[in-house]
Amino acid sequence: MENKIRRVAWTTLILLTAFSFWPSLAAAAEAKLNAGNTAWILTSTALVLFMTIPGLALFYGGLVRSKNVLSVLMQCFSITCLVSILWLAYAYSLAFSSGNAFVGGLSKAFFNGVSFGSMTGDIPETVFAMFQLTFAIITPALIIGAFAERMKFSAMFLFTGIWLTVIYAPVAHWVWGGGWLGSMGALDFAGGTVVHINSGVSALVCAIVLGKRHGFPEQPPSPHNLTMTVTGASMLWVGWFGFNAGSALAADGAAGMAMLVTHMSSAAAALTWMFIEWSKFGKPSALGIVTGAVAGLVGITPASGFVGPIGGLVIGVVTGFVCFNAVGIIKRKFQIDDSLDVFPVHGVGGMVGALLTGVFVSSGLGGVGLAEGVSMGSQVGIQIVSIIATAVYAGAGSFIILKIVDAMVGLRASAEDEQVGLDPSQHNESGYEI
Amino acid sequence: MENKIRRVAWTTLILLTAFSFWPSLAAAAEAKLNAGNTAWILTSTALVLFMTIPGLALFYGGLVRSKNVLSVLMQCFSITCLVSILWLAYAYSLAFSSGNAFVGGLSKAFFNGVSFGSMTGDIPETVFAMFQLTFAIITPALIIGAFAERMKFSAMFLFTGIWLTVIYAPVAHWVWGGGWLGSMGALDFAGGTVVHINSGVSALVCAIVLGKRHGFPEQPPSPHNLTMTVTGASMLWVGWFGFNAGSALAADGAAGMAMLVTHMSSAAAALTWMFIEWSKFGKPSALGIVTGAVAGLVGITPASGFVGPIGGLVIGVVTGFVCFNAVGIIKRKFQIDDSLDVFPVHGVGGMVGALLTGVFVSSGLGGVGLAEGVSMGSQVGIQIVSIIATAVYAGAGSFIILKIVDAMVGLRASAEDEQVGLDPSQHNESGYEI
Amino acid sequence: MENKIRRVAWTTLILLTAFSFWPSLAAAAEAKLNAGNTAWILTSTALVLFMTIPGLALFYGGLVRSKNVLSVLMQCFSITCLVSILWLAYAYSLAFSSGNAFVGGLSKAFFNGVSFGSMTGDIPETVFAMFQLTFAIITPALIIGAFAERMKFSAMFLFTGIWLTVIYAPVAHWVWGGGWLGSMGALDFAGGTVVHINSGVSALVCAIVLGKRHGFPEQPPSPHNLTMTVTGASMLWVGWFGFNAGSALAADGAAGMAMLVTHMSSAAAALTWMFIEWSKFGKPSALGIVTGAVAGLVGITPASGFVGPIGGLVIGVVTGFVCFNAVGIIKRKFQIDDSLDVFPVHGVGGMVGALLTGVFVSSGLGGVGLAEGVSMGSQVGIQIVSIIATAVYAGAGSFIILKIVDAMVGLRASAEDEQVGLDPSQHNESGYEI
Amino acid sequence: MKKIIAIIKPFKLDEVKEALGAIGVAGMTVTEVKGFGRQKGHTELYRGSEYVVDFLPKIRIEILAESEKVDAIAETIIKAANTGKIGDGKIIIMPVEDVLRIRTGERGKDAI
Amino acid sequence: MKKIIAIIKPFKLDEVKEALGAIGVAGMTVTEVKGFGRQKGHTELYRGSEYVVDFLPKIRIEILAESEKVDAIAETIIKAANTGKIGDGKIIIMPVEDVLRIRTGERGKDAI
Amino acid sequence: MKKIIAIIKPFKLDEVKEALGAIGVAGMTVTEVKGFGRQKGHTELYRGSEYVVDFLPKIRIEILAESEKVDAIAETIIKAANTGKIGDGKIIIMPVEDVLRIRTGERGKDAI
Ligand SMILES: Nc1ncnc2c1ncn2[C@@H]1O[C@H](COP(=O)(O)OP(=O)(O)O)[C@@H](O)[C@H]1O
Ligand SMILES: Nc1ncnc2c1ncn2[C@@H]1O[C@H](COP(=O)(O)OP(=O)(O)O)[C@@H](O)[C@H]1O
Ligand SMILES: Nc1ncnc2c1ncn2[C@@H]1O[C@H](COP(=O)(O)OP(=O)(O)O)[C@@H](O)[C@H]1O
Repeated sequence: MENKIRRVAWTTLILLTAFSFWPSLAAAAEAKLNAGNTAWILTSTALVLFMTIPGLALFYGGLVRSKNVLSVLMQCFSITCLVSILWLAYAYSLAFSSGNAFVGGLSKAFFNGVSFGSMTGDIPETVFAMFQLTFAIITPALIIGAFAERMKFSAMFLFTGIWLTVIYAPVAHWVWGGGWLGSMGALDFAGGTVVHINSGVSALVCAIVLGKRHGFPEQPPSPHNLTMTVTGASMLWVGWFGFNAGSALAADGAAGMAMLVTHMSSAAAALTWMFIEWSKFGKPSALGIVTGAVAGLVGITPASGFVGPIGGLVIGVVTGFVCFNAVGIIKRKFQIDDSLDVFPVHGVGGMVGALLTGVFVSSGLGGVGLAEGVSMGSQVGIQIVSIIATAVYAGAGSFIILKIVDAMVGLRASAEDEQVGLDPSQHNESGYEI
Repeated sequence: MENKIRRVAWTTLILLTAFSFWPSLAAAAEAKLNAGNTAWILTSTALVLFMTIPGLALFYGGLVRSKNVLSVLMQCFSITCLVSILWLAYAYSLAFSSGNAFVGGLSKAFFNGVSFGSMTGDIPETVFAMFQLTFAIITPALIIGAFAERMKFSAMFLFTGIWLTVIYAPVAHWVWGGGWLGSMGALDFAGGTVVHINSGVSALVCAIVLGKRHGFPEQPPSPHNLTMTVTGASMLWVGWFGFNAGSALAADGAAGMAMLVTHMSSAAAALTWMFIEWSKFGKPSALGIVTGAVAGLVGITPASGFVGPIGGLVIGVVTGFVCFNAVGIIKRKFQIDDSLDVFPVHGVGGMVGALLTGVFVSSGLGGVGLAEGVSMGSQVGIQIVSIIATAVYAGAGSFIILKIVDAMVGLRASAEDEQVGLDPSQHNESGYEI
Repeated sequence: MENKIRRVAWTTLILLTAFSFWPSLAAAAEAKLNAGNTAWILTSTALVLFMTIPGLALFYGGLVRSKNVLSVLMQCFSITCLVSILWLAYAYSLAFSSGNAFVGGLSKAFFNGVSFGSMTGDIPETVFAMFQLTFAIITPALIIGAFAERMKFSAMFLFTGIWLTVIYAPVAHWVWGGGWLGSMGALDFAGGTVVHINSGVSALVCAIVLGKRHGFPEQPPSPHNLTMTVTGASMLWVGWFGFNAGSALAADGAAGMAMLVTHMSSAAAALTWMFIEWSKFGKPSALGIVTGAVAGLVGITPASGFVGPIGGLVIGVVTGFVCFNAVGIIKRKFQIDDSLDVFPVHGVGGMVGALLTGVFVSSGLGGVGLAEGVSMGSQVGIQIVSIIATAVYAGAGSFIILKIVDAMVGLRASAEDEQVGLDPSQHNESGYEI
Repeated sequence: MKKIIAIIKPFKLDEVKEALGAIGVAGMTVTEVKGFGRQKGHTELYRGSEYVVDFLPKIRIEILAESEKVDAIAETIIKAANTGKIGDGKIIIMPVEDVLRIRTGERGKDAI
Repeated sequence: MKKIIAIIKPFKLDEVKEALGAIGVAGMTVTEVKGFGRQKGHTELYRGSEYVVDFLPKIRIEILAESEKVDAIAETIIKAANTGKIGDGKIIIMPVEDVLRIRTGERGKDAI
Repeated sequence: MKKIIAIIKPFKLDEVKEALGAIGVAGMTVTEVKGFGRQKGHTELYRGSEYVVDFLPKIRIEILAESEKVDAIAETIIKAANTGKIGDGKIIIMPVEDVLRIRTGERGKDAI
């Protein structure tokens, strides 16, 4: 039984890769549409879009001061729009059409050849492309947490456009589009490298290049509305079911197990964070528990289709613990003003998860099992290569993009604009008039 | 391939019409239930209800002053309840049971004959009826934006009940229930005429008949909570996936393409609006981008199952551009106090979309293709007829209903009630005590 | 036709019971996976989790004073996490594995034997277990409304853990896991007894044992943000589609009818509450209509898969009416400070629904029909037994648990902590800094 | 130099502001406050019960003015804010020892 | 005619209001403010770090009263608002030159 | 005994607070207010139209101080809150008759 499932999982992976390589062929084959699987991926697409707008927008928006809340919401929303149009124009093609080991081609630019009848596996290609788009949206949206409250809107917009093109699309191709990491056997079920390490490391570089906010680190952080943040975190959790269980591209046992381990990892990481705070400060906080939950969701992302319940539990506990400490190290030790802790939560959490995926995929630990002839050691090795490759590429690439954007329009809002707030200074608006 | 899809789309349309005409027969035929399709329409129903409560309620609620926020939420919520009960009692029957070209009959009043086993195509009739109900809910709920901050609750409630009965149910029948517009070949996949033109024109009439709010247009508008509005707009976007892709009544390639073009139109219209503001005022606003997104969603609604990616893109850009200008014309040129711009966004957006559907349905432009023997010119002609018919019927009908309701209970809250706010004056409550 | 459906419904019930009894056997049988059904239950799981976080959290959070809002959100969130881990560890096993008539065994502790390929009926067991987990989460989360604004976080946390173990898991086993109530023929489609009576009666006991808040009943209640409450109620409504229609464990006619009657009951109860207020006080309130809607959702829960549209309508009206009066009786007559009215809405609403299920299940009234050889009288008798058994067990059990927790850590926050607010005193945080 | 505090009904703010502008009052500082007085609080509904809420939302306007303008200002406010109904509010006139403009350091009436 | 300003802890508002009502104080105006003083701000948690928040929420009550009632009012407030712990707040007594009732135009003590 | 009211730009609060702390001002009470003056309100966008919003967010600081410290305090505030741009705000100095500490009942300068 387990064996069969493992085979199914691997076959899916291979098929997916194959379809991405020879998409016209795939369409030609006219695999029979599975309405159940299609229904679930349509739903998952809605869930993952929901993660960014309004989920992430609220999660982040509540953490900034009220004079900057609209700027955060606006950044999430405009990234959603911009990435969608670029996806249509060429980014989907770069990520998922046939190309080389590094990047896809332009054969599907402007969704050329993607018609009502095109299929990816047993779901319509339109559904696959939309589902993947929601991942391409949330990844740059995660980065904005690093430069919140001080980046110019124009710079953010330019950065996102370039970043999607030269960082996201290739990295997605490496792992899921038939590129070298996938071929090497790197396991990333739902985006530990592509989404979280990618955005987390880029975020760190952004935070360093943009520099600290006025008042950091003397002034205490002042989240203006934690109810908004808890609401956003809850939406992220629910939406993540689509993110991870949707990545099975089917409504089956793999999807079910992915949802289960996703949920358990989140719960475990949240409680881990809560108990650390409780024992360290005598009180557990709402922001703490939701941050832990998000960390747990990040950690399980690469592993979600590969590990069993115990794997989910352990990954949650470990990610919660490591991310808790990472936040402190970045903020207090290195005094880097990664405003909303994107690197310690997404970057570090993604790395922990990618590593542990190599361990808990083992059937002895309840996972689907390692591929034929691959030892745990070599799988972990492959995972490390994929972590390093993604981190280096994203980090160096983001640095160069930031320099280019700086030269073009300037990265930072003026000191006065920052002090008055980005809402009035960048958008001529204010969040509240209550 | 394209041909096959086109045939499927048309057959679906015809079948749908047929089933509405002879529902008992349809039930008798006992088409085999497709669980995948049913799963997707169950989900879509949840998504579309989510659009009204809380989506639209928040979108609108954030735009009014805080003393009126609960009145907006309450109106959305009570419309949801009232329309549901009327739907059960007779409105579903009027819209979707066998009748004449103008309106259905009462054979399904109180869901007579709708049992656990009744089918509409390959989904349960209960699911079809629930899905359609969520459309009947959001349509009058859209109208409240026109008379926000000044209409009596009792008048709003009465107006909605009568409007649903004599405007919505017949117009839905015309287009989707076997009525004359559908028979004529008018294309309205998900409600450009039935939902958006219908509500938009009625809204305009409401705004004119009720007259301006105290202080219009001298006082600047004062949205009390734009974070609420952005949240609501995000929910509308996500929910619209159910609205448009659900209108395929299946989890298939048509649904996938509908979701794709819906998303692209929204993104394109949002960016269009943003860039107009940016170039005109030097700054893009959060309210602007979300308003553009909603306009794009409206524009693609009638076209969603008929056009391809490029159609979606173009419809988005055009709708964004036209609606941006329409808002200014209504508000500044004609000085009509359509409080939350229902007509320029939904009415005008729906008209643009309905028109362009007749163009981009063409297979040459990536659509499913025009029906056999129908030229683009004649299809556009049919679309124009459907726009005019709906607009005239909704406009004249709404005017008469308003006059009747005015005679019965009076339309406007007293000047003092308006000044104090509708929350305390109509509901003995206040939104915030923070 | 009706007959067939009735058979299907009963068979489902029986199968479900059977599968719970002999799960390994069920897995061995390897029923063919139905992707459509699986898609819908995956979706339903997301919807029901969404009910607790953020739905219920916002619904409750808006009703407390702003100094306590995070404590409510935090309680909902931490219950979600705690219950999930206990579910994984042993609670799923206690509720749904083979055992005796009173409680299941530990054969599935730590999801032992629940693998990628395990099935429950035609959906993966992981999906079934996750779906059921979301019910186990919301039930104790409902209780917190009773002791809001005054219970220590530590006490709440301990109480929840013990309560889940000794109250929820057994009662779920009684009804759905192969226990004595299910065997007796008690009808509870989606949790009238297991969820609502169970939590409602426990809530009442909590309110009594903890005692009144400072200022009750002289000080008027002061919900700090009714927009939050209306938002939460809307999310509850939408999520409840997953709760009730998901309980069909399939995307079929039973699910469709369950969604329909759920919606109609909610709408009917909401309007009932609204009209009572309107006639009694001259004005209908937003809080009133949403409270009515929730009452209607509670009332239909046990009945949802068994009754037809008219049953839904009547159950809604009756529940709305009874709950309205119950709130007054508890608060003003008995002066019990059940802060957010958990007992009168969930306890009483659940009882009304459980009773009426025995009536409207009758095929003469549009239901699926009584089981062979069972008269309406005897079915109502069985329903009464299940109500009393659940109420007595939950009430007495909760009382004992509270006494134990009191001895361990003390139940109530100190008077000063209560006055300052639970947010600063329990969590070192404050909700808003606007 | 005096300070005039006016406590008015919220919806009268715009009218008062305009009326003051018309007589050349260039500046003011406004605070949202809650008022308690003879005007009875409104009733609020809460799940089938009515409660009286004591406090009413009011607007507090603070105006610095030269002594000789005080009467005109008070009169103007009364005219603009008056509805004739209980709860219209109060005007308070208080002595001020000095005023400074932060931007320039100017003192006294030059600072207003 | 005096103006009394009391800065108190928020949860004491109801008690103060009632106590003042008992001695016949019919009206007051209340503002939510943030206080800074000897009472140390509380610590807040933020993702694994503790921060001290300087400002504490306080309630500011403004009461107009005839001069002879001032002492009784101050005493009443002290009694009702006192917890004995640091941060209980202050009472400030200030001179007032005149008071007007907007509704009637009445001046002086008739206006209170 | 005097009361000093300073109306400043919101983002200057921290600097003012610190500067005052440095000269030994131990307490203050802060209110969020809206200001209206020579500084023109900013424009806001609303669906393709620009509107001028008259009122600007300001911070109002209330400080009780012994008379002899008033000048130092005013000077300190001016230094810290000054940006040289219009709208920097005002400082108002008002007489106070008495101050009481609620916790202890102390009066006068002991109460500050
Ligand atoms: N003694 C007082 N001290 C301070 N403020 C007062 C006093 N009396 C009334 N007010 C303020 O004036 C407002 C209006 O007073 P009220 O007695 O209700 O009516 P009126 O203004 O018609 O006399 C109150 O809401 C309160 O804000
Ligand atoms: N010099 C001052 N000027 C204005 N307000 C003050 C002053 N000192 C204290 N306050 C106000 O009084 C409150 C309580 O003062 P604090 O020094 O903390 O304790 P206590 O009232 O016991 O002396 C402060 O939070 C602040 O609002
Ligand atoms: N006459 C006045 N009375 C009370 N407050 C005033 C007055 N004039 C100005 N203010 C307050 O001071 C703030 C700044 O005043 P403004 O005239 O804009 O610039 P400046 O401080 O440079 O003179 C205003 O926003 C308002 O809050």
